[in-house]
Order: sequence, then structure tokens, then C-alpha cells
Amino acid sequence: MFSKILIANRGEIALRILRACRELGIKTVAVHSTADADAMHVRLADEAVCIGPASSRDSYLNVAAILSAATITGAEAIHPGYGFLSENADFAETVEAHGLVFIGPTAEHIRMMGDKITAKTTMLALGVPLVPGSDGELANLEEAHEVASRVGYPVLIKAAAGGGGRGMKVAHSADELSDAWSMARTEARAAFGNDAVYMEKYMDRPRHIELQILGDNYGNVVHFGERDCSLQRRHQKVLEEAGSPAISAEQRDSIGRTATEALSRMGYRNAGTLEFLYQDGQFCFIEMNTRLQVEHPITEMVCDVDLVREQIRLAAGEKLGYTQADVTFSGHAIECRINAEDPTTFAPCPGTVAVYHPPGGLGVRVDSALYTGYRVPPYYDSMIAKLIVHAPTRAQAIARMQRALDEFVVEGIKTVIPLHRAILEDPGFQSGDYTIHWLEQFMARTQ
Amino acid sequence: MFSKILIANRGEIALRILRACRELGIKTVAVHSTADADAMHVRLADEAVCIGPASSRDSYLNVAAILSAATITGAEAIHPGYGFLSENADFAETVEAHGLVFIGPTAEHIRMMGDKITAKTTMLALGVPLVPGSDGELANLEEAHEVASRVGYPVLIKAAAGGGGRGMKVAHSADELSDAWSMARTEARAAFGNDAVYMEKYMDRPRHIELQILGDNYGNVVHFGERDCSLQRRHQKVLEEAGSPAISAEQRDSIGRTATEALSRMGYRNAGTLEFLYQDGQFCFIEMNTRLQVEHPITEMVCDVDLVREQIRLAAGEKLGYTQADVTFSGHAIECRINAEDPTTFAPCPGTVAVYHPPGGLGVRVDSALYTGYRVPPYYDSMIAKLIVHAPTRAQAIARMQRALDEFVVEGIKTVIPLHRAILEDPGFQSGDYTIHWLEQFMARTQ
Amino acid sequence: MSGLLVDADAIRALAEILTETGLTEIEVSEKDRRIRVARAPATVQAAAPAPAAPVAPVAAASAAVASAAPADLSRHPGAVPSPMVGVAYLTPDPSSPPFASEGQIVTAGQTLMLIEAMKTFNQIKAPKGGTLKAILVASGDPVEFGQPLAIIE
Amino acid sequence: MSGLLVDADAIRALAEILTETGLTEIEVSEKDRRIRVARAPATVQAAAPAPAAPVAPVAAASAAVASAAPADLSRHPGAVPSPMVGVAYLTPDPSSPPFASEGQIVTAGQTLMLIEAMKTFNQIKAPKGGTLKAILVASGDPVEFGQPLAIIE
Repeated sequence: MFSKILIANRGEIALRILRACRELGIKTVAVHSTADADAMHVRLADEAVCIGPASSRDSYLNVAAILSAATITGAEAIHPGYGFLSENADFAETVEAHGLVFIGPTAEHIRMMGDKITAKTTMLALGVPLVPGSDGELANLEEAHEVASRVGYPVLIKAAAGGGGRGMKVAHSADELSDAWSMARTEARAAFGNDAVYMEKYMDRPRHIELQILGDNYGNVVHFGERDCSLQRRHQKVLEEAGSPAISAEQRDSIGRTATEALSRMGYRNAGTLEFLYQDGQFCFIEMNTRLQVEHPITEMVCDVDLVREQIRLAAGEKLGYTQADVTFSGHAIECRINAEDPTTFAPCPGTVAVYHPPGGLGVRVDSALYTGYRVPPYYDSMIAKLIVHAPTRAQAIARMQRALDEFVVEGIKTVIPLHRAILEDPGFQSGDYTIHWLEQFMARTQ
Repeated sequence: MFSKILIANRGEIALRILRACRELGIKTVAVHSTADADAMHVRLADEAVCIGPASSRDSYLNVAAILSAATITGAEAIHPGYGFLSENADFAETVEAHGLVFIGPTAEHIRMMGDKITAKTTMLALGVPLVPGSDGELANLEEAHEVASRVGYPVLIKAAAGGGGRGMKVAHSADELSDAWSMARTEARAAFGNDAVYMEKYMDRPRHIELQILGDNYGNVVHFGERDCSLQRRHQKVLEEAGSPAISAEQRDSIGRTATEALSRMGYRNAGTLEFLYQDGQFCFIEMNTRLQVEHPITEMVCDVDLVREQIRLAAGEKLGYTQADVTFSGHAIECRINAEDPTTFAPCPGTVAVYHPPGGLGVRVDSALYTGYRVPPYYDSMIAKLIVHAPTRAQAIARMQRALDEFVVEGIKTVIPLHRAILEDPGFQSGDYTIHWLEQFMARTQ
Repeated sequence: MSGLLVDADAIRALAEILTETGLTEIEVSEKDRRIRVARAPATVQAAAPAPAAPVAPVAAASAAVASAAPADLSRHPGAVPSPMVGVAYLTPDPSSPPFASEGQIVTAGQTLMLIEAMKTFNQIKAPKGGTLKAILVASGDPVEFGQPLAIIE
Repeated sequence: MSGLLVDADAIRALAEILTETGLTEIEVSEKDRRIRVARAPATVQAAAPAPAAPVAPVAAASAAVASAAPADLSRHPGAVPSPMVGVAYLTPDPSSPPFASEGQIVTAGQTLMLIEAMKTFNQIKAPKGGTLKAILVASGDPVEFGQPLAIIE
């Protein structure tokens, strides 16, 4: 096991990693920008090194400074957290080239999954289902009709060179296909100078479901079930649940088996998350995150596992030591991301926290680096706390989250706590019957 | 189910009960003394009624005021918490006479267990083992020899009318018995005017083990395993563990079966705790607490049960709905009682909490009604917080408690956090091999 | 000579600006007139000598039975505080006239009202003589310990 | 006689300046008119004007590499801060004399020491000319970003 780990991150995740290290008896090195000199993880770390000015580019993204800090403190491994350098394959490579351990997958796998096309073709080859559609470019309208009748309407015609929604048309039935085909090609030609298009099944009301996995260096891979991250605003997750209200134990087992077999064949190591769009019983792989996720605590609650501890253990070369059969699921967990933002306009609200009083009691977990008097700096992400609850049933978890939100006091800055209260009170949310569009519709409806 | 509950207590346990009510959708009435007008549970309750001045006798022990508060607010049930009126049979009776529900056992059972002699004879009759000894008064020295050789040395000769250690002598072998017999009788005659004595096995290095049980109104009783409360100072529990490092699963099952059968035959309802002295594989019943215990959270953590929710459900007439086979034990939990006391002299330190920052993260629970700026009043118990951790193993729970204690900030008043740190670092504690004398010896050794 | 002229409108206007701008103090003066408005910041420390200085931080609003409004009056020197929790009655029985009326001169020991607690009726007597400036509860109102029932001046 | 003239716009403008500048009080007077606005700091602490005011509450003592001591000197006007994390060397190689010595007059651009980071040696040059009052690190010392390396006056 390592005797000293450098934590190449800030905020709540730096504190999360520090806690895991402490409990493993591992010394910690906090690196920080000048703006974070008073951060909680800096104060609690065994050693702290200022690595640069407030700007992330010159501090938390400064590979040379982080490696120098590791060298001068004698750290043996680097935990990248999430964001910043966590999915930077070059960083992982450089860390290993310096004889240090990168707590995460291999640089090769980070690179592979960082390229969205390569990620999809790799997963497809390993038997993981993608969004059904054409095998690449459509030759002509006849082929479009053939593929559409195979995958089922509605379908989406997309520019091969596309992006940003341009050159993208929906056909809800065969009648609409010819028009969609022409319009997509015209738009694609205009936008990208290339009228090649391909077809995908159009998922009009999908859920965002992701699967947590862990692998050791010896080909053993287990999954820890799914998280439902459908509640998003502008592709930012707002509230997550484990398990998903839409997924049965059988479905979990089935997609879990597919995923763990694929990753085991790939030789994937450490933590990773497969993201799927899910609709009508079908999981469609969209991407893989080769790192710890923000929302990992809800999985920890339902599976009674310490994922960061596991990451460290596995990076140190230990074996998983358990199999899929040993992973059990108990109760339901919800996480609310508390951002320092206006709850209606979502304008970030950095500033001084006049009063910080987190909720407590049974089944409540708060992951936050906030404290009374802390100044939320304006330079970084606005997420200041994660409120996580666990209870035997989803209904009890909702009730527990409501009471915890009512106890949570953050004064001096605005937070999205009122938005979370409103979501939890809504019958639509309570029913569990929502899609990735639900939250934006909810906000349009309530504002 | 009730629609409104009056919480007849203060501090962390009032907040604990309030949280359970909130999660059940039950309205709460906080009653409080003038000294507690700014208490957290008062602020969070749906309604609050000031019932008297700071003195407990005129407020939290004021039956008339509490019942009037229940009447004017329309509460249907009263939760007494622990301490104050929780084990007052007359109070329970009066509550029921007013047509309200007392959340606890029957007045009859409270009264029965409140009398230590009746409690013991009742339990003995129901098959629960007591400390072995004579059946009442010893007729003569010969009988003393007979009993002593039956129960095994060392033995204790105690004044039948005694108390406070007077008229109490230990004999470690048959040689010492005659002297002990004479001296005990002489002391008993001098102290109590009555030289009747009886004999008990002298447990020289017992552990304090207690068993949590729950019963419904229909004779169903289950237990939730044991808590080891051996770490005491002047009969005050300081740190508790679940399970006990000394008790095997088989021993738990065995004493649990004995206890639940006894309480089922007795018709015991709601929460209760059987306290035992435990030594050399033998459980000896000493008393029963007919209420929620301070240390109930560690049981909640290892059994994944909400005991206060269960109390309320059962008081409302619901059935347990599960059997002993459904109760499972997972991992290890530790509770540190954080008192506002000097950690070496134990002098109480009421005052203003300049900074309150509880620890957070995975497996950490804080039950406390403190907040930054709160004034700890000098009138009540000095316990200001309970820090509870849960982890897969005892070693991990100890490491987690250590990191949580390191994160815990209570400034402005002295607390016993340094004592807990010292205990957790001690190899003797870490070995798990301790008795009810360990803590006082530890303190004598380290100071 | 007339008393001090209080420009209530100006004060209200300043108070509004105070709220709007988040200031804690505004002082405006002109010649020998001066208005200063202030609002103590909602901090936890700095403990202004308020009747109940530290206040538990509460995120969700929560109501307290009949305790918010009379909080100020409880410090009034002529306040008659309730000695118990119960229900107030201003008349001996529903058909009778009240024990006492506002504006009336009362003598020490005179019954002002009843508080019912545990099915017994307790007489609340005037602690001193004077003018009964105000009766602060109505018949049937629940009252808590220490709640001001009346003001005698 | 009319009430006091409240110049609401002026107060709002002052409130904005207060926010923008981080002041806690502004008083403006002209002839016999006077406006004073204040905003108490919303801090919890009594916020001493320390270099880094809010400090995370820490129960257990925790050490910070070479950051405690030089904290004060980092605000010295003549401080030369480290532009990077690394290891300081005062000589070009172990057998050579140091680049500069305390008390010496240095010119702007003169090399004072080296910082090794990622196996490259970076020259730390005097940002201005003056007397080298102090060298704050020794050869082989780890240094962090912003740490004062020397004082030139």
C-alpha cells in the first residue's frame, strides 16, 4: 500500500479522497492554487503545496507543477479526482513515466474512451449495445427506408460531419423520411460542405442511466449497479438516484453482465462508468467516464462500498477480493448537488458563506468542503456540496431528503436548495416516471 | 398513524425524534423551557410551546404543563425520549388517561422494571439469567460456603438492606470467606441496623453488554443484537460499540432468543434494552431500560433500522411486520458521546459555541442539536453531540472515527473530543479486550 | 413646545432602501435634522444584546405557536406573564361579562382572567394596581409559559 | 415645514460603490447635507484583517510544507516570489560559489538562484536592482508557488 498520496484536485472531492486516505493510514499531500489556500482539504492534509495562481490552467491543470509537488513531497501516487486532469491520458502517462502511480485506468484506456467514436466502436466490438442505426453513411434513400424499418420509427438522420444539432432531422414515420432525408443532406452540405448522413434510432424520451464498475489489474471486474442521472439541466446532472426507478434487478444483472464481460476482456482497471441512454427496456451505450464520478456516493450507500478506498487499493495492485455475487444492493439513495447558484437564473453566486450548517442524523451524508466563513472563490465549479441520503425505500429516501434539505443552512450565498425542494415535492418526480427532458420541462412549467 | 406528536424532551434526542416524525409526515410539537427558546428542535418543529422556566423540575419534568401543551396543540401522542419523564410510569399512565398515546411500553412494565428487585425476579422467572448467588438471605456461614462453592470464587457478600458499597465484601477463596462473612455482617449492622446478607458471584472483570429489543402490541418481539457499553466513567457511558468485540454471532443468537422469548411472554411492547454484565461467556441480567437509549444509533447502523420510526409505528398499533430472521447485522459501529466537559477534569463547560463544524462523508453520522452561536445552557446534561461511525470492520470503524474526530470542530467550549482521540489510539482499546474498569484505569494511567 | 417630529415616511423609505441595497446602516442629515436607520446583520456572532441573541439557523420556515408576536411585549415592564401552559378565558363562564376590560383601573390581586390547564381553572390576578392598558389574549386562546397576557401601567 | 429630503439615488449609488470596493462604510457630506451608508461584514468571525481572512476550522493540527513561516514575508514589498513549485539551488553546481549572497548589491535581471522543476533548472532573476537583504531558502529546499525566495530593497 502507498504511504503518501498527492490529491490533484480541490473542493469536496479533494476532501473525499483525503478522508479515504486517512482511513487507510496514508499520508496526504494537498496541492492548491493561491485562491484555495484556506480550503478545507488544504487545512486537513498532512502536507500542502501551493502550485500556482487562481487560474486552473496554471494550477490544477499545471502538470509540471503537480509533478514537482509530488517529487518534493515524496508522494508515491496521484489521485486525480474528477474534472481537471482526471481524464487526461497524457497526464496519466507522465505520472507513470515519473515512476508514480496514477490512481485510475491506463493512459491507453483513457485515450480510447476519450475519443467518442473509438469508444463506441470498441464497446460495440465487445458486445455492448449502442443506439441502433445504420452502419455508417447511408448510400441512398432506399437504404434509409430499410434501416428505419429495421430499427423502428422515430429515427434521426444526422450529418456524418455534424455537430451542434445542424444537419439533424427526425422522421416519425416512413411518410416523413423522404423530406427528412433531403433536408438533413441540404443542411449538412450547407453547414459542413459534406452531405453524407447516417441514421440512428431517435430516442425521444430516454433516461440517462450509468453503470459503476471497478476492475483490478488481474482482469477481475465487478459492477455496482446503476445510477439514474436523468435529471439534468443543460447536460449538467442535478439530482441522481440509485437504483433507477425504471430498472429492475433483472435488467441490472443483464446490463451489468454485458458491461463487466466487456471491460474484463478489455483489461480495464480501476473505476469507470458506462453511460447509457435507456428507453423501452433498451440500453444504448453513449460514453464511458474513466474516472470517479461526482455522484459515486449514491452507489456507495446502496452497495455499502467505499469506492475511493477501492480505487486506492486497486491502484496499489491489490486484487478485488470479491466477485459479483458478493455485491449486494440495499435500499435507495438520492444525491442533490448543491451549487452556489441562483435557484431560478442559475447565475453563479460566489461569496462568503456567512453560516454553514449541514443536516445530520440517520441516513444523511454530506460531502462538502464548505465551512462557516469560507469564501467560495469565483474561479471554479459552482458545486459546493453534495447532500446524499439513504433509506430502505425510494419513498423514505425522498422524505429523508426533504427533511435534510429543510435542515440545510447555507447563508451569505445563494444556492439551488430551493430548486431541489421543488423537485422533491413534485408528483412527477415522486412517481419516478421521468426522462432526460423532465427537469427542463419542470422548470419551464414552474417558473 | 398519528398526525401530530409532542416531543417531551430537549437537545439531540428531541431533534432525533423530530427527524423521524418529519420523515413519517407527522407534525411535531416541541415543548421547551425558557432556556431552550433558541434550541434547534424548537426552531425546526411545526409548533413550539414554552412550558416553564429553565429548571427541569418546572419544565421538562412538569407533567401538567406537558399535557396542557399537548391539549392546546392537539397532539395525539407523546414521545418522551430518554431521561426526564421517559421512565416515569405515572407520566405514562397520565398520558394514556388523557386519551393520548405514550410512545413506549405500558405503565405497568415501566413500573415493574423501575423496581430493580421486581425486575430481577420477573426476568428470572422468565428464564433470563441473573448474577449467580444465594436465593435471598444467607442463613449461616455453612450456607455461604455451599453457595460459594456452587457459583465459584470470587464471591461477593452484600448487605440485604445495603447500597453504596457498604456492607459489601469480596472473598477470593474459601479461606477468605469466614472473614468476609463477619465483616460484611458487622458493617451491615452498623450501617443499616440489619445484618442480613446475601451472596453473589463477584464479577471482577465484566463487560457491560446490552440488548436492543422491539415489541409490537401483538406479542411479536425481535432483538437487534448487542451494544458493548463497557467504556464508562462513574457509571456514565462514554463510548459504545455494536457489536461487542467479545460476543460471537452464536452468543448473540442465544441471549437474543432468551430475551425475546421472555419479553414476548411478558407482552412487552415498544423499545426496550436489557442490560447484562458479561464475563467468561456468561450473561447476567442487571436491569432493563424501558425506553430509547442514548446509544441507539449504533444499533441502527449495523441493523439498518430506524428505531425511532419503529417506536412510532408500533405505538400507533402497527405490527412489527418482520421476524428475527429478517434482522441482519452488517459491519461495525462506534459512538463517541461528545460532552461539553473538560477532557481531563470532566468539569462541565456550558457556554457559547463559537464555531461548530461537524465531520461528514461516508459512514459518518452526527446526532447533535448544536450550531454555531448556540449557547449550551448550564441547566441540563452536558452531552452536546453523538458522533457515530459505521464501517465494514471494527478496524475500519476505528480509523473512520479517528478521522471524524480530527474533522470535528467545536470551539468556544471545552469538549471530551481529546479523550476520545486518546481512547481510540490506545492499543488496549484497539484490541477490544476491555472491561467496565478499563476506562478508569486508562485515565489513571494517562493522566 | 412640540415633541420631536418623526418623519415616518422618510424612515420607511430609508428602511426600504436598506433592504433593497443590503446595507446595514444609512444616515442622512440636513441642517439640524438627522435620520439614521440601521439593521443589525443576520450574523451569528457579534451578538447584539437582543432578548434571545443566538438563533438557531433554520432553512425552512417553521411556525411557533403564538410565540412570535408577543416576544417584544414580554419585556414590557407592565406585562403580566402566564405562569403556565393552558387556555385563556376572559369570562368566568360563557354568559358572564369579562373579569376586566381594557382601559379599566385594576387593583393588585384582582382577577384578570382564567387559565385552564389539566381541566382546572387557575385565576390570573393583577400583580400590581394600575390601568389595564391591554389584554393580549382572547377567550379560548392557547397560551404558553411566560407569554404576556395583559399590560398594566 | 417639509420632511427631510432623502436622496434615494445617491444612497443607491453609494451602496453600489460599497459593494464594488468592498468597503463597509462610506460617508459623504457637502455643506450641511451628509449621507453615510454602511454594511456590516457578513462574516461570522470577527474577521481580523489577516492576509487570508477566513481560515478553515481545523480540529487536529496539520502541517503545511514550508508555508507557515514565510506567510508574512510574502507580503513584503521587496519579496521575490517563486514562480513555480520545485527545489531551490543557490549555486550553479555543488562545487561552485552561490549566485548571490545576502547584503550584496544586485542588478535587475541578475540570477539569484535556480529552481529545479521536472528535471529542468529555471533561473530566478532579480526583478529589480537593490540590496539583497535576505535569501529565504537553502539549497535543496522544496519551494511552492508564490513562496518568497529573497528580499531585495
